[in-house]
Amino acid sequence: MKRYYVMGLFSNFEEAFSTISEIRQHAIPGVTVDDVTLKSPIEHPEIEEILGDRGSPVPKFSLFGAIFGAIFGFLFLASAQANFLTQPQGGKAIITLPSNIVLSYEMLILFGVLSTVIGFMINARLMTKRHPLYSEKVSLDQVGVMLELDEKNVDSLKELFKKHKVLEIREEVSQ
Amino acid sequence: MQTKDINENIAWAKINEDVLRSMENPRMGYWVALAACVAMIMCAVLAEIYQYQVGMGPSGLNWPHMWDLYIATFVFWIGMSHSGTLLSAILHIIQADWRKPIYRFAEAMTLFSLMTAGLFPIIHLGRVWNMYWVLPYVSDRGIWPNFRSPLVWDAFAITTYMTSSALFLFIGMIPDLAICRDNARGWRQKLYTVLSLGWQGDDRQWRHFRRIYLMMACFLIPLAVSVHSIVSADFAMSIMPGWHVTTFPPYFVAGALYSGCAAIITLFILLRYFFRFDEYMTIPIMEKTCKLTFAIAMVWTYLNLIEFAATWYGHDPVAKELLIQKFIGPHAPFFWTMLFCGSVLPFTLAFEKLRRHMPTMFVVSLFLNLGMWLERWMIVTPTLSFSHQPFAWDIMWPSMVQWAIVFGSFGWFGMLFLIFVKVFPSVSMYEVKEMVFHRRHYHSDELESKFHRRAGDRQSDADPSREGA
Amino acid sequence: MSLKNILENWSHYRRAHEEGGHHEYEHMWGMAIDLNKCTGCNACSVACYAENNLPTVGKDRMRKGQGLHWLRMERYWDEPDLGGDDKEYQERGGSFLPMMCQHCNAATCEPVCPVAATYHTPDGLNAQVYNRCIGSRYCSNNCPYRLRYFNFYSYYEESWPEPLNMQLNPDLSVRDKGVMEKCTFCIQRIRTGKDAAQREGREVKDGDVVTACAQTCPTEAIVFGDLLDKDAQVTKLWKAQEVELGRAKQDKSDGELRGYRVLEGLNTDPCVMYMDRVREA
Amino acid sequence: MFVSNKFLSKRRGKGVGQGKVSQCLAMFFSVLASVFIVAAAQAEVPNAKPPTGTHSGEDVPQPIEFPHDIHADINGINCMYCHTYARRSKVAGIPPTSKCMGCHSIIATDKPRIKKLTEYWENNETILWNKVHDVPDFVHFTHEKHLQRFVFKNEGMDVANVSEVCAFCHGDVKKMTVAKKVKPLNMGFCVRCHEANDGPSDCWKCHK
Repeated sequence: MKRYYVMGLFSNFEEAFSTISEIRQHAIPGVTVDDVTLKSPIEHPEIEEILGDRGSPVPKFSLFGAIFGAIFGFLFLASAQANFLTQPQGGKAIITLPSNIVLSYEMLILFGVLSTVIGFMINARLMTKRHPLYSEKVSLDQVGVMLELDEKNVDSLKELFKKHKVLEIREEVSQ
Repeated sequence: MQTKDINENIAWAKINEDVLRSMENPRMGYWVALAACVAMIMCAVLAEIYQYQVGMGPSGLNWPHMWDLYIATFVFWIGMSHSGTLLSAILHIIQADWRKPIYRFAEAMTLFSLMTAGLFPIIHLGRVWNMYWVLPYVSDRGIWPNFRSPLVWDAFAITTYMTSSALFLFIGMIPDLAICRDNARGWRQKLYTVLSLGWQGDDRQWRHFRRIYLMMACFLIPLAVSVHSIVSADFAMSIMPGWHVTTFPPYFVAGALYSGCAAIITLFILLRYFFRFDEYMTIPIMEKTCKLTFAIAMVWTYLNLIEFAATWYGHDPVAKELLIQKFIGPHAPFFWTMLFCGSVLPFTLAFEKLRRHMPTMFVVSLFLNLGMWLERWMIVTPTLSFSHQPFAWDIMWPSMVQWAIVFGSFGWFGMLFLIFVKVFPSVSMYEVKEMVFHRRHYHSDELESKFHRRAGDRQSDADPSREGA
Repeated sequence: MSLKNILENWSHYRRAHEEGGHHEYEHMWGMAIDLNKCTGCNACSVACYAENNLPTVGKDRMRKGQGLHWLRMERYWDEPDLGGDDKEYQERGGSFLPMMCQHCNAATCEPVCPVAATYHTPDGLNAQVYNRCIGSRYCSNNCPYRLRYFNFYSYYEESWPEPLNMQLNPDLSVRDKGVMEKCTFCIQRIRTGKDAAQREGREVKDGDVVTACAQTCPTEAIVFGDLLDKDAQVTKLWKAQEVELGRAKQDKSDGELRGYRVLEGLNTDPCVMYMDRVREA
Repeated sequence: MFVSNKFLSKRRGKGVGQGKVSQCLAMFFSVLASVFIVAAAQAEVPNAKPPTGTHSGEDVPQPIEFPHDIHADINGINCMYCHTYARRSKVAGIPPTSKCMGCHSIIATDKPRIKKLTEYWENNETILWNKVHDVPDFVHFTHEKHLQRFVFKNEGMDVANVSEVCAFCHGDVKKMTVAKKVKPLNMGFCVRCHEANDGPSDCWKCHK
């Protein structure tokens, strides 16, 4: 089935905001707010009030990475120390807790950070090709509202865009 | 009248334009500066090659001065790196939006001073070619580094900090790299296309971006504190008088933030002047940075005094003797200069007139950093000169080899920074946009007069002489 | 292997160093130095140079403080008991303190080495593995006695030009630049002594091992031996002076007792006992 | 460098002076680069690197190609007949020429190698054998202790079969003509064997 991608570029955030609000109120039957992608030059946390809480699993990655780092760090250090053939040192213990706590803490943070970054890359779909509808104006000062929808809804969507003073409409058909 | 803060109605296109302009092909002055930096590095490289071939002897080290400028400068650069994290991460968490125009170069400074600092423990090794023995790698010889040694902690901490702060800088720069990608061509376009990782400003991307940025900030603050505590452990974990000091971890962290903030002021003024970032790096932001620096300077002073007092009342004869030697011994001129630069000079930051005068601030910030460098030297060397065994009391002055390497480290930092400002946007474009957006939309005039103007602004409205530099 | 080590060692890792830490010592080599007998002749130092392949660095470097003298003769001219400004006391000579590595049981140099080049042997020695050292010099900084020396240059060509290299001790490596080194209580002699005893199928007995300094001392001020051996001369001396390992402070109330260890208060628990010089006040 | 015209801003006409400055700068950078390369090339230091080279199977030329296979394998002579010191000393020892002549004044005197040997003997010359199994100077290795542990105090090990023990480190010398170094003889090699046989793990047992 053919899918249509339509993107409208708005000059400011309020217009894009009210457009999405209308979509949410089912201004166009068959188009829900879940189909909407907002493209903006800056971060708009407010939009989640309309788009709905889509959540972010990135903190889970952080938690996992941190726990893994701490446990792995401690076990790695402890086994390295236990395997170290020349043990006796200044009357100190073989597996010394103070130093291992310090080093496990560093490992906790290192793995936490790495895991967070990996989680971000995966979840934000980075390192993929840009959408063909991407406009360079989004990185400047315009706000894009992109929808993925059926052919029958395209025209009514464009109407809606125009009602909210859209500056430019781009579309793309994919298989 | 209030000195101009960021213009809330500034056109966003102008923000892009101004920042991208700073990355244009450099002028001759830039190349001359770069050449000067490279020349400084060459001094260090030649000195290091000489030292590598002949041994540690030419650096003027002797028994019992096994460490000197190398470790002092190492601590200095590590300290320098802490301000980027402070400005960026802490101010991000407490939602102070004035960080936004100035955090990028501060973070770059963090990374580059870490890259400089990381060189010193390597340079100071007697057998550099075996330095990888410090790393915990599996070898069939069944031997590992000694995890009890604070030097190994250093290796772990610096690696972690360097990785994390590089990622923090990079992640925060992705939306800006996308802007660069959209505006550049040639090799720059290729570079930014790769680096921006296909950023397109989707709500999905922004949503995760917000979370990761917060998470990384949360990771970086304890990391920064732990890194400098670990560096202080190099000294505090020993039993030497003047090193074995319980207050060293907070003292080092305070000193680190202090020298870092002073360096931020220096670079702030330089960038503001050379890139004409007057509209972004505004006087009110400068003032806030100065106030912060002043506060930290006072914390540092307090910890300094408490250290002296603790030594004095602790009544350990060796530590006390060392303290007296610091006050009146051969290192006294440096010691008093350090106290003057570190504790007296920051009072200039408390005066509004001086605070707003860029040339003064430039000079003051350089002196603050001189004081902080001297502080590190005064931690490392007097202890080596005067410790438990009176037979081993000796004074040493660093040789040209050491000076050349320390000198070159500034060139190395300068070179990295110069390259950075021409390849990457040194002001965060998207966050300045956010800042003006939020100020325009969510701050009523009333609130603004409450939070973003200083007390007494209204009365002085008629007085144009209070316009800042 | 590693799991076994973790589980095995965990239970008794916390035992204090005075009990021998977490491992049983085979020997505990120690010294007793009688300062009454020491004349400050420096023969011990010379013997050490000859035995341990120590390079002579030349006047200039020595003055700079780059010399390597594992056993140094410290001279003090200002004993407070004698009155600092008294002209007379100089005529009676200064006091001498032969300082070699104190082989602390709780050595401060050991935990700070990043590559574990310095460690405690089962003989109670504080050993330095030269070819593992990377020259971070942290150990020297953390030694309160300042008894660790660093090879600031490569000395082997200048110090032992042909044919002097033939006098080098083959049982000990010649250290190159960038390596920390220190007194080892002539560990090569200990090794030879132990090997000989093993060959003959007996325990090491007192007098089997003598360090170069103890051997050379014309007044026999230096006594070397195994502190775990009840019959050793050194053990008897320690006992007579009521100095024992694992005690931070010796009882000084008895005026007859002259034994002390340098900087005892730091609780480094050194294995070298000095006996105070007795002089007429 | 940037697409929009604003960012393209070509600098108007380069002055003559500016050209000279950039030439000077180019000169400066290239001089620096060459200095760096020359200096870096100088940075090779003697004794800076730990010994590598395992000489795996490498031939070490000897004054006389001594056939270990004929002596040890075909004629079944015990290793310690010639390498006498192995049982009581650090070094295994190379036999003196007199020991060779003890047999070879009678046996196989017509062979070219033996003629060469006789020549050395008659001219009172030392045969300068080259060391094959050489460990670095900082290693303390005693043949005595290893032979005690694995031969004399090892139940079930017949002294006649000592070559099996020798082969741990020297390879199967019985099958070689001139001895080759076939085992790495690095620290890992030693440590693995010490671990397997409960050898000492104290650094100073082997280092000096």
